[in-house]
Amino acid sequence: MAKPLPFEDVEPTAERGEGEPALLVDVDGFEGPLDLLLELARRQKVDLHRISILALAEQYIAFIEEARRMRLELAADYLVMAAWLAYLKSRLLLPEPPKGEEPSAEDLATALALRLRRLEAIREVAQKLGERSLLGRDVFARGAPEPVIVNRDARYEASLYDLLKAYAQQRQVQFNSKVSLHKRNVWSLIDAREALERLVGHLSGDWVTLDTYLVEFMVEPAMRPTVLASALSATLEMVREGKLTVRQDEAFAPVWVKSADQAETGAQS
Amino acid sequence: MMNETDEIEDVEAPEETSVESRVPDHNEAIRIAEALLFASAEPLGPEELAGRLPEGADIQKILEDLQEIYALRGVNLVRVAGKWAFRTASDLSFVLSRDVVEQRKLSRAAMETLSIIAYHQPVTRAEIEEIRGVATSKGTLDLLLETGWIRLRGRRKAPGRPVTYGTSPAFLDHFGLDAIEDLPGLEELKGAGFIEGRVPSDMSVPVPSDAEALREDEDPLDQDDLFQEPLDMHKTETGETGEE
Amino acid sequence: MMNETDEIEDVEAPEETSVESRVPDHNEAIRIAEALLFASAEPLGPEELAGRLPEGADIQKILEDLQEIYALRGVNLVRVAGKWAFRTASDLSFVLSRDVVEQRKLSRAAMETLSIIAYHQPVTRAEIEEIRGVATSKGTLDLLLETGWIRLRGRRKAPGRPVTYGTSPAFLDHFGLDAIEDLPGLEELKGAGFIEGRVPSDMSVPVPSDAEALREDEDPLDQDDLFQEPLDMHKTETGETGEE
Repeated sequence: MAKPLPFEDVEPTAERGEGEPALLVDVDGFEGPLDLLLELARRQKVDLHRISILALAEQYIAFIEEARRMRLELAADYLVMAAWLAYLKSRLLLPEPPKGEEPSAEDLATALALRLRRLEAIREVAQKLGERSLLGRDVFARGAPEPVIVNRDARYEASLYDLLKAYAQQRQVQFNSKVSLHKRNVWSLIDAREALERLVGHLSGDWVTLDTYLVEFMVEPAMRPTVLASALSATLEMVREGKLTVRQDEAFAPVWVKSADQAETGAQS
Repeated sequence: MMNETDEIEDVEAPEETSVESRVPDHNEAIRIAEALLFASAEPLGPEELAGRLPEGADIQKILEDLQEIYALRGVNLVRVAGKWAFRTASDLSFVLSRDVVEQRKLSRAAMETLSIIAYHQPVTRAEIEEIRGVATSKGTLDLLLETGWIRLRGRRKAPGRPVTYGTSPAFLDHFGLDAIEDLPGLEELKGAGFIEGRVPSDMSVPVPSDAEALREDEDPLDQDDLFQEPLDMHKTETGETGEE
Repeated sequence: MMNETDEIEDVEAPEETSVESRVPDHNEAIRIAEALLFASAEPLGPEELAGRLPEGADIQKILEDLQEIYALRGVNLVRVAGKWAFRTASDLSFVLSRDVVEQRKLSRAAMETLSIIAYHQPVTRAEIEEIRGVATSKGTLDLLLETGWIRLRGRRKAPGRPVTYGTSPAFLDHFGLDAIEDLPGLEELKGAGFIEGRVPSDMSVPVPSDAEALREDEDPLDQDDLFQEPLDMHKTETGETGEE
């Protein structure tokens, strides 16, 4: 059975001429058993209307036997057709039994002949179709189409709501950022470090709460967080350097500091 | 105010279009149609043309005139798939085919399958196989779908709900057919009884039919089908679906 | 050949040359050239055509004849870069273009910029940036100019003479405002829930003004400014300019 290659790059497999016995076993050239039958029928050189199905069946069976003798691989459907034709042949040769459920041998033969004619007919129109002036083979479309230019005119959409929301949001962000910029007075880490180093100079080994010392730097109440945060950071740093000792008795309790024992009191002040 | 709106209806009336007065417009309309058709590689339908032509242009006449003007030229105006297109004259294929980059020829099996689909549509794979007496490889149908010449139509209302195949407008275009009824040898096939309408004859549905509308015995495709065959889909619909 | 080229000037004179004998071939050659030019994706040069035309065809004459045949048609044979191609007649270019109106939403950046222009006009780009806290891209202002909602007003009497922006009547029209003063003020914005939380007492929303007349601190635009904004221009004129 021919491999169903969708496209063939070569010319269709050799036209099967008559009287070339070698072709008789060239199963590869056929598109299935029906195609083979049609080819055999054509060789009877009679109108398909008057074909002898009996003769055709015998030829087909002979063909298949020859092919098998030559140990050609045959697709199952060729064998199925051979078996069916053998059955049809026997029924055609034997006297018809009285009318039963099954269709008569004559009916079966006629149906087969009809199928062959139908296949032949579609083959003919397929050929006619292929012989038409095909686009891209015989006739050609515009080679350089000039596409319709689409001028996109953007019409922008925006609602008053969107406009007001956009404005209000920006202004609100602006208010907020301005508020903090104006009011925030930051006590930087450097400030804190300097102040603490001065403090260490005054300490004489006694524990002092950090808060009491820091009060003077809290110029306004709002500065308390920044002063505390920076002072604590600076304190911890100085503890790490061994200049201060720090202690807190419990969470949220005042933080006590004193100069470390071996502290060199730094000549900063 | 209200009673003055009557005027609106009369606005279009004055143009009685006696042909005489129309001539210059007609020539201009011909030129426009000519430019549109000439510029396009794809066939254009009368509706598409109408949208671009001056109001009230006689499209039928314009197309007839254009067809006549070009009848003997190296480029002809032809009707394909119910639309119009300029195509090189078919008798000149000998000069032009040299350009063709290794045109791949459909195999006999594919050509037969395509013909069966064309003449027997809507048709199922089993019916194709019945006619050819051999199994149809998936590859053949896939390839035909890829050419854009066939399409999945729907599903037959029958056990197993097999998919039905039919041809597309691209098929008509490629084979230079105006309508599916123009298939060569169609009448002979019908006459010989080889094309049996599965639809009762009183329904006057033409056999074969490549109409968009499904037949009585067809169901629409399932949602899944649309994704199984992206190749087919993006031929018929504009993008969206078959894109991965 | 050379001394016969004089003919070119009286192309229309009844062809006296031994045309008679040449006619059938010449017409056929014209048809072939016509088909070749139609189907070719690229313009064709005389040599390329010569390779396809019947031996001894007078290419020059063929092209001249073709050009004449198509001179008044909707499609013309034109010479491009020494080669030949069919092109839609230039007076019909309009049929090959279509206007599509696309609805687009303004980006957030554009919306913010627009709102600042609306409230703070006349306002310079630097002032807009100060309020938004980010740089405003040229694209955003161009786009707003394209919408037709903002306009260049003048130039601020200040170092660098920056351009001042304001809104146009189209802005009022689009946002359904009777006058720019109808834009809600701070209290109204708060009342409507656009602004939440505390608002510092020293902050306010300006009362905008889109009056035609320039303000004290504005100079008229320079002559050049009017041509700097092609986007704005082709709103008012019909196409032509903005084509690339």
